[in-house]
Amino acid sequence: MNDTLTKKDFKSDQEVRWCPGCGDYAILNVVQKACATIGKPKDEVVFVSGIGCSSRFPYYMDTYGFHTIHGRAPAVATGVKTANPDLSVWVVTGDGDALSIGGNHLAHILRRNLDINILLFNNEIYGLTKGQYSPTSPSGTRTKTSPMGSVDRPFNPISFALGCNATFVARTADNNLKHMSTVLEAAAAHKGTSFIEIYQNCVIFNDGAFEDVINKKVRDDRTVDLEPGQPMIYGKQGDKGLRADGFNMTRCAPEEASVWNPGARSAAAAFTMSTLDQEPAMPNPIGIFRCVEDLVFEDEVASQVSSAIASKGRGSLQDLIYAGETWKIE
Amino acid sequence: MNDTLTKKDFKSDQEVRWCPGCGDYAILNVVQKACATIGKPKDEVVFVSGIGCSSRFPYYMDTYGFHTIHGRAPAVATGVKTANPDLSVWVVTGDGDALSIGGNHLAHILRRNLDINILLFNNEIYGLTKGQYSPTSPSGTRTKTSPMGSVDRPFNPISFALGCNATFVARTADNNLKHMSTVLEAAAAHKGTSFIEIYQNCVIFNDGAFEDVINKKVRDDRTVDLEPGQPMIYGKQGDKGLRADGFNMTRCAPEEASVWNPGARSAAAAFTMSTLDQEPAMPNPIGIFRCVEDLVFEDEVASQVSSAIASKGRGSLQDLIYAGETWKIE
Amino acid sequence: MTFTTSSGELPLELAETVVIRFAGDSGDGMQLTGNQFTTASALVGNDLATLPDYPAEIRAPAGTRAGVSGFQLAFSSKDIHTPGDAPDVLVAMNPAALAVNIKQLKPGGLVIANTGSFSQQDLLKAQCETNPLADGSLDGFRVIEIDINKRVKEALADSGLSSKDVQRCKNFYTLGLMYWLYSRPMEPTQAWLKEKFAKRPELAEANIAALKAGFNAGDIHQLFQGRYEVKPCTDLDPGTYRNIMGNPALGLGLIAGAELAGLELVLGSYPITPATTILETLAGFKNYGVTTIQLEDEIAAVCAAIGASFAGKLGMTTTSGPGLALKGEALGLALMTELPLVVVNVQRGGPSTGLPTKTEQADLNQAIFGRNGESPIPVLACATVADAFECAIEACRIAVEYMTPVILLTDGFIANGSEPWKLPRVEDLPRFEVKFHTDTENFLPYSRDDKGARPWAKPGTKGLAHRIGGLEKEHLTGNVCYDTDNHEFMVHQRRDKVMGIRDSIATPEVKGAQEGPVLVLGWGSTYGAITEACNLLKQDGTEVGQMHMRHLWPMPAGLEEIFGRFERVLVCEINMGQLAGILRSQYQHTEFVSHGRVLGMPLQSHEIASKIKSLLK
Amino acid sequence: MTFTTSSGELPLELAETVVIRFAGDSGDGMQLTGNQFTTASALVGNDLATLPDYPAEIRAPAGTRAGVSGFQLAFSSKDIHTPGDAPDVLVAMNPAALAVNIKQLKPGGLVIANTGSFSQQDLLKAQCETNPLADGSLDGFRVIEIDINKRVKEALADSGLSSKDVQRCKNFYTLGLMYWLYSRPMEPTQAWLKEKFAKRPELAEANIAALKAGFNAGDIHQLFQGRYEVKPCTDLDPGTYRNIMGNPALGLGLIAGAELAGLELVLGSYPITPATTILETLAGFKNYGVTTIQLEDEIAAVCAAIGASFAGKLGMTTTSGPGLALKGEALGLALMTELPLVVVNVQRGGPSTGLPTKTEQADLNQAIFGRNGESPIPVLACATVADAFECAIEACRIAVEYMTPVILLTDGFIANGSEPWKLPRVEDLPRFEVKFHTDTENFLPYSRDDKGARPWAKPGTKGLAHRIGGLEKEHLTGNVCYDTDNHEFMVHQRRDKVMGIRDSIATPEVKGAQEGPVLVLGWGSTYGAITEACNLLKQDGTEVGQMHMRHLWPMPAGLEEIFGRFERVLVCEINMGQLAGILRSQYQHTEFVSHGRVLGMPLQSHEIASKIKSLLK
Ligand SMILES: Cc1ncc(C[n+]2csc(CCOP(=O)(O)OP(=O)(O)O)c2C)c(N)n1
Ligand SMILES: Cc1ncc(C[n+]2csc(CCOP(=O)(O)OP(=O)(O)O)c2C)c(N)n1
Ligand code: SF4
Ligand code: SF4
Ligand SMILES: [Mg+2]
Ligand SMILES: [Mg+2]
Repeated sequence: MNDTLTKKDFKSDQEVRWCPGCGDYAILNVVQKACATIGKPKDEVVFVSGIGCSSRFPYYMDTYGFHTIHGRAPAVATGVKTANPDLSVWVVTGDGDALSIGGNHLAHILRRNLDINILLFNNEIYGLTKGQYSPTSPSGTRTKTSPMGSVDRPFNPISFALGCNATFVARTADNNLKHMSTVLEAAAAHKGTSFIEIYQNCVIFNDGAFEDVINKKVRDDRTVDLEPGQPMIYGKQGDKGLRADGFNMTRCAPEEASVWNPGARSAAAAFTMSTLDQEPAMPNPIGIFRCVEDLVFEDEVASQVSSAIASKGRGSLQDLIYAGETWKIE
Repeated sequence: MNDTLTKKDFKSDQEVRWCPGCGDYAILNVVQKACATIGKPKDEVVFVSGIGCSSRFPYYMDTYGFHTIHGRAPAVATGVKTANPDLSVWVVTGDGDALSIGGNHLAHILRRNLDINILLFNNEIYGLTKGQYSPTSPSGTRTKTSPMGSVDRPFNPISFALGCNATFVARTADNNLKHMSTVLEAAAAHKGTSFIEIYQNCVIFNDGAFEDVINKKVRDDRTVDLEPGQPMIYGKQGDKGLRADGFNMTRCAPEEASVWNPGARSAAAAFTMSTLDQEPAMPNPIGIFRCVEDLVFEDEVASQVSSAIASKGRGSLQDLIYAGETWKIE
Repeated sequence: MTFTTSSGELPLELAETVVIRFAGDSGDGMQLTGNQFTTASALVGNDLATLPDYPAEIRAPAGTRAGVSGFQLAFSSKDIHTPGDAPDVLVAMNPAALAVNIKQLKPGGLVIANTGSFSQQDLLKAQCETNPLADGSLDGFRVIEIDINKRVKEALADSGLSSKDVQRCKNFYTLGLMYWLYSRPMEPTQAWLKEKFAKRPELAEANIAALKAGFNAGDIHQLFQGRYEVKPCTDLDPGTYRNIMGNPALGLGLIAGAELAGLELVLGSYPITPATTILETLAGFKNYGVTTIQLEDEIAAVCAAIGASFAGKLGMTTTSGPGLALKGEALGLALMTELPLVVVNVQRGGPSTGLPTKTEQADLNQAIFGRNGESPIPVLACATVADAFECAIEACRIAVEYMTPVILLTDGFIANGSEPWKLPRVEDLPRFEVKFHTDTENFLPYSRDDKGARPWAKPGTKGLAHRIGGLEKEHLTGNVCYDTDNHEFMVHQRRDKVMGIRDSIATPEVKGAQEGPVLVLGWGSTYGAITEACNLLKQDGTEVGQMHMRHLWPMPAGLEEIFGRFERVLVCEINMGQLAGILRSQYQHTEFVSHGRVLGMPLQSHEIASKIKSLLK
Repeated sequence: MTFTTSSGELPLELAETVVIRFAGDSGDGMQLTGNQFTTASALVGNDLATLPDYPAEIRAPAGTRAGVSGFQLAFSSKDIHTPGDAPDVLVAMNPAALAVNIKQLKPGGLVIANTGSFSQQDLLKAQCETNPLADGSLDGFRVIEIDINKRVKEALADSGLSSKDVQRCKNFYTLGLMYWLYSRPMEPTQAWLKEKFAKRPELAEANIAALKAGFNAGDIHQLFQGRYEVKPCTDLDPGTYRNIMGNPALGLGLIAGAELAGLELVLGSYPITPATTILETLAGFKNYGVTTIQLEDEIAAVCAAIGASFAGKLGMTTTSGPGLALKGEALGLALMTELPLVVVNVQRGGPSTGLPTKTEQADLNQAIFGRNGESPIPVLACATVADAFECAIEACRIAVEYMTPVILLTDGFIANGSEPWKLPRVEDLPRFEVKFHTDTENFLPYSRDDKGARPWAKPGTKGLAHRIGGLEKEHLTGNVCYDTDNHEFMVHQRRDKVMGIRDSIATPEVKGAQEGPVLVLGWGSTYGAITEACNLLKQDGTEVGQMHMRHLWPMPAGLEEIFGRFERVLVCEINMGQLAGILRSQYQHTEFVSHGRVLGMPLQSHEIASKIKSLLK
């Protein structure tokens, strides 16, 4: 812990070039603050991103940064972290970058469970290419490439991550700075891949996409915060609860609410919560869906290397070349 | 229905080139039989595959066939089906083809819900490249590329498909021909993407991978068949049941077993079943995890085209070119 | 077309060609302003050419240099071919716009500066240490200062709009002023505004009021020494015209190409700058039987297109450089399975992500060579906006007549540039109707017709069930075949088929001198700049030969003979000499000199002209 | 090394070079048999070269032509360079093996046929209408018929093994026979069997018994006119040798390269034939600090390698043609971010999936040109199995000294072929230790040293936090920069850096004639065939020049001068003339003649020799 770090330490000298009003600004702010709180020296922190408005993020962090190519940030980050497990590695990506072109790399980093934090800025649109529907856009979204409405059924990023057996899965929103901080810190504390969906507003191409859920006026009633070890209670007055009932989730009085446990071995409960937003009468869960420990890829890789060295001895060039059946010609 | 079709009609003149004893033979047999039963004329059937032992499948079917490139079969099939929705389109793929290089295309075809049947031959190994661990190989699998054991956590194909909001998800095994037929016919009857994981034995590189679950001697006790509308009862004597209990699944007496409903709007129950195999005391579910109706991609695409034609009239070359603000120079 | 003006007393000068650059913040609507001026000029009957230039960010912070968006257009009473090497007039909405663009302005050119956005803070945002309007840095230019912010505010005082909305009308005030200065009609813009803001008539009104205010601002007009008229261009061929940008023109060509093949079109695509607008164009033409699928990535896009072609439609895909890189493997599948496929690559600045909104021609090598194995694919490139339409049709023709993937190259300059397009007569368009194979007698999927094309038998056809794939195919049967002689035979068959396309294409025409010291050769969007350069030389009394290549692979017959008539060939391209390199390997007896620049911009005619001159010495 | 034999009475002839091809079912263990014969021959001290040839299917149905697996080897008392154009001896375990391979056998060559597998049913499976042993189709060859099935059964009658297991020993019976015929020692194979079947000693016993039975089958031996001895090769340089295949040799070179750079190695890879065994090799060397990651696809593999290099290790990736096609976009990222990266491409038959288990050299164009934008990447190729080790080190050197991705080409023939490798002395290996940048004073991520390389500052280094990416970089600072002049400047910087590599490489040596009518030029695995061809001509009294290129991009200095000494240059490659095309574009004053074959096999020396002769006429 380096308690002298402040948010300012994580601000790079580069001019931030998002549109005025873009939700990305708020996220940048919170991440910079969270990094200071987490306290890892900034020279040991790496931000890796793909391509998209959101993926410009690393330029604005005064850490090591890699703005890679579209969709491939998880793969590059896998290389970074495996090569040097001591680094704190963050991936910043968009709904297009992560779930369209990059869906496979995201899926695989989640199953491999490297100790990396992934921030998915979900604005339900391709921002940088000027507003086409994305894999998270609701069916029927009208954009220039879908003038009569999109016909694709969207991904739910949380369900997707759980389907990949991700060990840490959470959701937060760009207008809920305190919540975002809490979630980010929990993610950083988690050993394994942390996947965080952040509802992010694109003022230019998809303004207000999440308003009906996260607007400060309605959010208490329209969202339920999944807090580890807490009963699932929500509502402005804390007057509503959620209870697991067989395969179903039902609304109930706050006293009867089930206690949320993101640490169950099976991701089934978390998955159930992830599909809740399909039910109009139900709140949209935010917070921590899942948080379990499992094998961490880079640790296993490193331990195989060190146990090979321990058992066979560190190889030398001489051993390498002069091995197997050799013979001499004189 | 063409009731004169027989299995032989679907046999091509090409020599089958799998290893003697490979599970692929059994699947080929059942698929040929199922095609005859389904009764779609063979000239209206297309098999599309990627690369792998399993992906040689189309050559052996006397239908139209396309042996494409590694991992891309779902994308090619999307083009085929969108271009001609009248065709019956099948994708044959392996665990490497579908879930390693092709994971993203698989995920997207599942969310788009084209009316295509996908058969994933899961042998938990890369067969054609001579036996490297695959994304479904259990952690610790020793192969030539993982001499000290693989360190990746595997995908569960069923969980993955459900995470992508697939509308039909099922599992069967190469040694259970009757079960496979039933599942295949249900898949063909389903309107939307049908995803079927088939446990398939690779005698050469991963012999017996599923023996402990599907061997005829143990399978009654080690698997539970998810049959729509039936209670979840299993065991040689039909003496065991499964019951949903809050977020958990518990074993119970057969009388108390929950009735399996693959048609629930939320995929949560199906997902719960998909994670059951993590519990040593629990049976491994086979059968139909999910079967729900939803928007079908190619139908929506076609209906937009026809409604555009209906509302604007079928465009002509003259209209196309001489549109917008024009002027004459004389 | 009539218009009134309150400043009739100022002299009306005739001008031949004028080049204006509008520049402001990404949020200032400069592209829109430029496009309106373009439309108005087209309707006046001028020839014109445009060059939009915007940043890779959507809306970088207001007032910064990174956020500057520009739009240059040339309009003329003569036949012109480029948006001009350097603007005559720069309209700068703020200091950043001025700072970024001033170096391109012609010596003695006119600067119209919006002083309303030149506050100390504005200067700071633009990283200007001193005020360029005051520090002498504009010496050598004519500068007209107008506080447009204030003017609009005054003009719309009674509009009832918020002051933010009022300031949004700045660009129409400016447009009005420029309409006055260059004697353009306001009606088309008024009509356009009414349609655009049909649901918010108060905004239409306000913008129209701003437009008129600019047009009628007599006191400002006095600052100018006069106004100009640019007469209709009479050099243009008679016919019906329409103003169009390159990507839409190309999109229309794809639709036409499919129609002329008697097929429906399936476009599989993934958005990428600057290709996206082709997908967007086609998505709007569903009533032409057009299907567009926006896929999860470029690989899926080309694969879906291949699947569609297999199923009997005309599969297409559109992309830009990095996307083409991703499609390489699948293109190999298309050529091995010998299915028709049209691949459009809109080149942008590279390598890697490079300069996404800038133009370049550096994907030629990739298009011709960028796949594993011996994998010949025909490549063509369009020279102008209008040519994009024709080339799209030509690409479709080659694809279906030869059962092959085809790559059509265009670039960011053509994609977003616009020009008057002389509309072709439908009956003059080539027809190449596809006949699907239906004969079940002795069906051999890899037999060949006289062009070397294999039969196209689509699924659903009775009795023709067959299987194709990416493994080497046996001659005639198409079965998987590892035989070595068959492999070599098939490699030759595929090569010969593609080389045979040369029999269906004409030798390009040489313009100007038919022999002599220099032939100037280009491909793609350099056409305009090279043409202007040759015109410049001609005015100086020097005539060189000029040739432009549409078909880059295979190269047309007859080039050897043409090259033989010149001492050397100057190859002009927006890259480091890619075509020059390929030509050298094909025509060893010719001396090729490369003029390659990679500035993210079209080539400049005067630069080409002096390069030619240097070769003539 | 001693051995006994029961057939001492037969004449023992001396042979110089013998070429044997073993052929049987994929399940018959032909690769294993071939490899054992190879090891035994290596230990005898012969020079040797091998050519495995197996189908793309794992184990196609027994007895079919599709299932035939072959292994050819040449062993010699002379210095040899190829596995031979045509075998002297064909061992055919069944009719399919005979049918597939007979056309390559030398006229008058020896066929050893296992009649035990020539039943009517076997013939049917092999699609033989008549029995080739009886129908006269083997006229012109010497045929020895042995019922190996029966022989093994007899030999192992008391082994207690199932008859299936007994039949699995057929190949060792055959091997024993061949050991006898060519006077090889059995001990190494016996030792190998004991180790391999340590857990099932009864199988080791049975196989050894079969081996000995073949070796001692006196009655069969009588069928031969004699047996042969191939003396140790004395042409080989003195030194320590080991027999090795190309892919393992290359893998060792990668490990050595990283070590010589003072770095640890991270290989990101995805299995693909014929590259997989490099990944498999490296996975076995974890105690050298080697990290291998098997990723989800080729794109992830190269991206992980790039990430590893960014983090300060030496990132590498291995693949074959279709995989390289997929990596194109990411290679652009590596070159834009100027990170070291070694990319190994093991070429196979293309295009598309093509002929996965056959060899070809048709990815050269792709390696040099297959990316968007101006994207120069150095390319080199190894000539032999032993050279694979050296080239891997050289690729590492270039990558770290110039901060650049490097593509190393090899092919299926080198990958799976083996030869005696003269082991280098560790102290003779080049060292190019990397010094990471640590100085925080004025750190400029895109400044350059005298080689044009930028500083490598790895994450974790205090005070050097910086950001890189695929957008165009500003000179020195590395900030994102859309400035046009900077773009052109950087394009030139990247080009000049790569072209500058030529200062660190030697001009290739010309062997044989130093001037004259023909220089024979090759690259990659054609080295052996070209060398043999030149030797053949020399025996005929004709000497031509021979040159082999390791560095294909940039090309070394001095070639112009060399080419100038010859009337023409014959370029031999397993493709349709790719290097010839590139050379033509680089050296316009030289006449290049292309000898390109694409048979999925190494070039044949006699064919090259006659091509040279035709040029000498
Ligand atoms: C290979 C490739 N394909 C396509 C693109 C174009 N592209 C850039 S960003 C983007 C989508 C961005 O969407 P998202 O990830 O949601 O980010 P946002 O801009 O919304 O933050 C696309 C399609 C590209 N840069 N590279
Ligand atoms: C682009 C590309 N990368 C890699 C390969 C090599 N390859 C062929 S099949 C395969 C994996 C096959 O595994 P799976 O899909 O499980 O099929 P199986 O052989 O087990 O049926 C791989 C890696 C390839 N053909 N193409
Ligand atoms: S386009 Fe949207 S997501 Fe991109 S910077 Fe602007 S507001 Fe943000
Ligand atoms: S390698 Fe395995 S999967 Fe492939 S054909 Fe043989 S047994 Fe079947
Ligand atoms: Mg987005
Ligand atoms: Mg498999």
